[in-house]
Amino acid sequence: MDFFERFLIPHPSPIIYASMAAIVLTTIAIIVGLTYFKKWGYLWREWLTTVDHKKIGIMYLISALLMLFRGGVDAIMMRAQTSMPENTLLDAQHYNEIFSTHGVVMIFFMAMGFIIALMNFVIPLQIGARDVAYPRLNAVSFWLYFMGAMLFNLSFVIGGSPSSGWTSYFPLAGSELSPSVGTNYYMLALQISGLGTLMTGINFIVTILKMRAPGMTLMKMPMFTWSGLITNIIIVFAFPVLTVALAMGTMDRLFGTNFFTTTDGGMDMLWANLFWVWGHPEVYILILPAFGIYSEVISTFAKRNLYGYNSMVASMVVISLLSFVVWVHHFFTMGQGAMVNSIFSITTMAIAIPTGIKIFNWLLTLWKGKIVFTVPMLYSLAFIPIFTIGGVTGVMLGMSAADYQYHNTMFLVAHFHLVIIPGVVFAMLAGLTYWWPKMFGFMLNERIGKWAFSFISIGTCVAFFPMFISGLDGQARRMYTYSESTGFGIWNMISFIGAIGLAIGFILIVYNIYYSTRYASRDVGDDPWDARSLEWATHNPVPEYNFAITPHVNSSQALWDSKKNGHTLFRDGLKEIHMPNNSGVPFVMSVFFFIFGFSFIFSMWITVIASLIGIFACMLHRSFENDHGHHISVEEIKRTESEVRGAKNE
Amino acid sequence: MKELFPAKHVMGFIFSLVLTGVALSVYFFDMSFFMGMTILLVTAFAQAALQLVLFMHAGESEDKNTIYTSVYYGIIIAVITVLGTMLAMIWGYV
Amino acid sequence: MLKMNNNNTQPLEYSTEQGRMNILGFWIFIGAEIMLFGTLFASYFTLETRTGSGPAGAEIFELPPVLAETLLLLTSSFIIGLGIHAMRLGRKKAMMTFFIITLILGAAFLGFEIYEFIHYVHEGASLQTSAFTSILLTTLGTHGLHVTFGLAWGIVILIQVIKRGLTPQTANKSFIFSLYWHFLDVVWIFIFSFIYLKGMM
Amino acid sequence: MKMKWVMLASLFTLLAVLTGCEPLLVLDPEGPQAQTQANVIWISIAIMSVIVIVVFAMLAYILYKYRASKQSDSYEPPYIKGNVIVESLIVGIPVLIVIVLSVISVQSNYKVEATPEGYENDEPLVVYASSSDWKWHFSYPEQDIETVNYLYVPTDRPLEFRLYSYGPITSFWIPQLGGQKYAMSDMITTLHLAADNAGEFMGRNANFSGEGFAENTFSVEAMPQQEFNDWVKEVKQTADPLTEDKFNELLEPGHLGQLTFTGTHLEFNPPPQGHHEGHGAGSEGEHNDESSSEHDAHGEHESDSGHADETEENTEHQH
Repeated sequence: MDFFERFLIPHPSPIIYASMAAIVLTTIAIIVGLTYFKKWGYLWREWLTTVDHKKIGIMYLISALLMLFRGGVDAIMMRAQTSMPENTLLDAQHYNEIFSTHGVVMIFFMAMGFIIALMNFVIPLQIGARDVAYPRLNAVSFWLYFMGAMLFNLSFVIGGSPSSGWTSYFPLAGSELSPSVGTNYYMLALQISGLGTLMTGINFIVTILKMRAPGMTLMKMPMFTWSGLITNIIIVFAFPVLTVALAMGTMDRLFGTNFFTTTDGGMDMLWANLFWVWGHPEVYILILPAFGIYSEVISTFAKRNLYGYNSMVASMVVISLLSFVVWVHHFFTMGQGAMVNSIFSITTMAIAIPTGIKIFNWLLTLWKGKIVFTVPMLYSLAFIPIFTIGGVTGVMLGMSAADYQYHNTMFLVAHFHLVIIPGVVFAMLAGLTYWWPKMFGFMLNERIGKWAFSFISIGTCVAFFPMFISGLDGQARRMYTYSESTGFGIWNMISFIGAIGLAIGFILIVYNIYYSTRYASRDVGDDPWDARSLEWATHNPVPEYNFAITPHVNSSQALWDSKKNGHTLFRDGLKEIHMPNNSGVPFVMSVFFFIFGFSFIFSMWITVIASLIGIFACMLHRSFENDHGHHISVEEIKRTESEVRGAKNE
Repeated sequence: MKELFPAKHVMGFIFSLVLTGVALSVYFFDMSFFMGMTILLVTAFAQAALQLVLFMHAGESEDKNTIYTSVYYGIIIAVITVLGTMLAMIWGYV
Repeated sequence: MLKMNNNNTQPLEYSTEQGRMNILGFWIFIGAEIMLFGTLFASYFTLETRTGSGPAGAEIFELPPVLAETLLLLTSSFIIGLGIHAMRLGRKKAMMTFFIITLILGAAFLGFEIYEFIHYVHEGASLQTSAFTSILLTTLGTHGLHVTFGLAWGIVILIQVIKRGLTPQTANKSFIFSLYWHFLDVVWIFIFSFIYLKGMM
Repeated sequence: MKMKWVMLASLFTLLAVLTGCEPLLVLDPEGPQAQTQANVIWISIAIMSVIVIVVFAMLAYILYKYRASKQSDSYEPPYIKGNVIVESLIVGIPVLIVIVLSVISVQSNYKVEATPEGYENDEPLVVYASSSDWKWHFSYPEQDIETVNYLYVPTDRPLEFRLYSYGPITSFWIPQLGGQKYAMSDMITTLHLAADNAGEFMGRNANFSGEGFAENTFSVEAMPQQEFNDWVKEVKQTADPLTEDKFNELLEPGHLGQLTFTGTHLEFNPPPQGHHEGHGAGSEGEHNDESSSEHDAHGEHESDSGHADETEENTEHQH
């Protein structure tokens, strides 16, 4: 029985039993549903084996939305627990698990999933490519990310969740002080999905550098593609650090090494150091694509070209370098002395300069424009003031002497939420609404969208502004409870109300998706927003090969030029198109990775070795496989093109 | 047979052996830490450059700018990481 | 340096668009690997003197096996360079011979490294002894795992060259494998200089 | 449009509260270090408010002026690539602001890391503050007494806290006296504080350290030197001596009330030596008077056994 005991949850509660039941029931429902509607073949052929960047993008999107709700439920529970002093909704252990998983899920599986979803769907279209450079690798990336996410969420029902914060500082996260398997889940799940992210990084750098349409020089790329390029460069150079740190952490926990222990020379702060060497660039990995989305959206709905294109690009390049030289500001209070703190304080504040340039460039893009307040535009416009507040408080945190007072307090929590929510979540919602017609061929309802926007933007302010105050009043973060005499109660109650507002906003978005899927018109044309870049030059829905004829580009807003200035995008005749074949290997390989991760977490070495053999067998299969893809004939392209047009004429 | 051993490669190999020999001097001769580290840094980076340009053909393709950028970027960030870590973990306290 | 502005003079491994992308992608992967080993070095330098109750580097390092490993890897890197040269001349047999020699040298390197590890454990410097030994063996082990993976990869590629001859695909794979092998040599040079020689200085 | 007003309103509420009648702990300093930090915070709030107001005003004006509903259908927004003067302004002004802030930041860094201003000539009172799950032990080597979870300090002396931890990283924080610093198990960190006025202050561990983190607080009372001396005298007469067994018992995870002992644990369970082990050369002269290697071994042994107890207790604790 010993063998099975390890799979039990250490602190079960009714909530956990209920979720276990819910998960089992959902799984059964999905399986029964798929069988009943005979969709297994469809699922396998069209989704599980696909290498099409658009479908992979949509799968990322669905996973990210699911994770948004998982992390969101965590958030609501946290805010509910702290809404009143001495509240007993959750005990300390549960609260600790919830804020740990909230951070991990939101950063790694929601935000990363979301940005990669949009990059996957949009970038190849924006540069006029047929697919990414390595379509098969792209599928592997997605499935690794997905399996990592599933593995992490499994901790909720099998073996117990991590409870030492999303940063997992040692020695607290070490095997002595965190004996449950929770932190093993953290280490392995992030390792697996991190591997996927690294591959995405390489894939998109090559895609952007090598597969652009003729005429699209680097300085004629749309801004979202530029932000994608810079983001992926940061990914490629930052994620290996996480890989090493996680490997060392895993070895400390499972193999008794002494990297971060408190005995035999181990150094706990080295974990913090390595974590943030990756962690600070990660912040920019999340926010740069958002900057790209805002550039597209603001320019589209202000009906103006993007102001200061060159300085926009330059500022991102500077950010990509600076993001690697500021990490020590996450532990100014470690005692490393005034000199080190001064150096990193200055580099930290220096990042505000390129970021400020971008804010002013957006304002100048709006200037003399013809501003239409659509839902994506509303998110972009609300982003500017809220992000400015989040940003300037970041500069305040960068002043290390004062940081001694802000560190580890709710002030910090307020700061990074006011950066990440407008900087990532608003951008993703803007991008989702903006590109939705391209993805699914219909628009999301504007009225419901505006309601959702109001709840989300006001909710964000109401939820996080009070934290500045309670932080300055001495409320440390991650406290599951506090006494009445502290006076934190009122601020936390306001936060809770704001969090409810956010929750209503997100529910409205789901309702909007449901409503629009049922009732929205399918006749939206190829370019419903009157936009500027290439993705709107192809049909709705986008055919498998993206563009029947490869477009020729003359500026960063090629479609706009073709609409207004008589530029011809499509000059060549139809030619046969070469496309990659689908493959089930990426999915199978990721299943092996999942088994590998799971068995590693529970130290079941036989299955670890077996799954490793499986992984290598998949790689071997790929190496020996002679797969040159397939060709789509001119007749077939003609048929597809006329069908798409025909559908529109109905 | 001779065409299989291009002079440039052979010279490069000999040069890398020489560099290894020079690096070994820090073991055989008594010298200051600073001096030793200088020798090691110079020989190690020279060896790396040799491999990169001569054996790895970094500069031969149409993408050589990207390749060099990627390698330099990696080296710069790696050096920053090493020095920054030392600064924060060790040097800052002294 | 070879000039190759048009496809006719381009070596086989660059002859397809996918091939060119694969090579570029692998270079970017090497950028990531630089960062991976950079992180290991950063950790090594931080933990180098934190020996706890275990031995310090100077007490356990031995020059002869380390020197042998260095020479083996340097030579193998030279030989695989010759292999690629032969491949570009279209001399499949010579290329395969060079690749086989490379792999043999690589296996010998691994042999020495395994000996070295056994020696360390014997001296009371196992993975669990102290922060220093943990990071030492992890850094060396990461490189060693790369070499092991390289051996398996090299064999797979050799089989493909035997079965399919020198096609754009096999040439491309062989060239990428040579990049990987050279890179491992570069990493070893840094390990040799900044772990062993610095430690024994 | 609605949004902006909500945000402006929230900002003003924030400012109103910050300047309001009930001061927030961090902005209600009772010592020179907290004063320095509060000054930096106020200066940065002021400068940042200017930036925020400029951005808000520009945004509000542009949105109002250039909204589509106000423009004629035939209006075609112009193509504007960029302008060197405008772009140098939007680079130049932030650069200037960052330079100003950097100067302030560097100056204040050195201030908070040194003996507090105005106390340079006084001999500091050294207090070893060590954390264990989930409490604080304060050892006064000069007075040879030790307290748990409360701290009495004199007002007219600089305070030098030497921080370390038996277990996870913690952060020692008394908001009204000055910002925090980490306490770690393998090194000592030093925090310089001083209390200008008598009074009772909140102190806590600010760094998440596991299950009992929320209640990991202590109270601080600053009093004139004379009162402090009286208290020490009283402790010496009434409190029990701290034995090694007793201390090991105290180290076990859990919460304790306020305790007082004579003697300190420093004698039988010395703190980690210097800064990071092996790199403490510079600090060795500063902190130790004993030979470090012998003590290292001893200390390690002690904390080892302490640790074993802790883990045992930990598993028991979690049933």
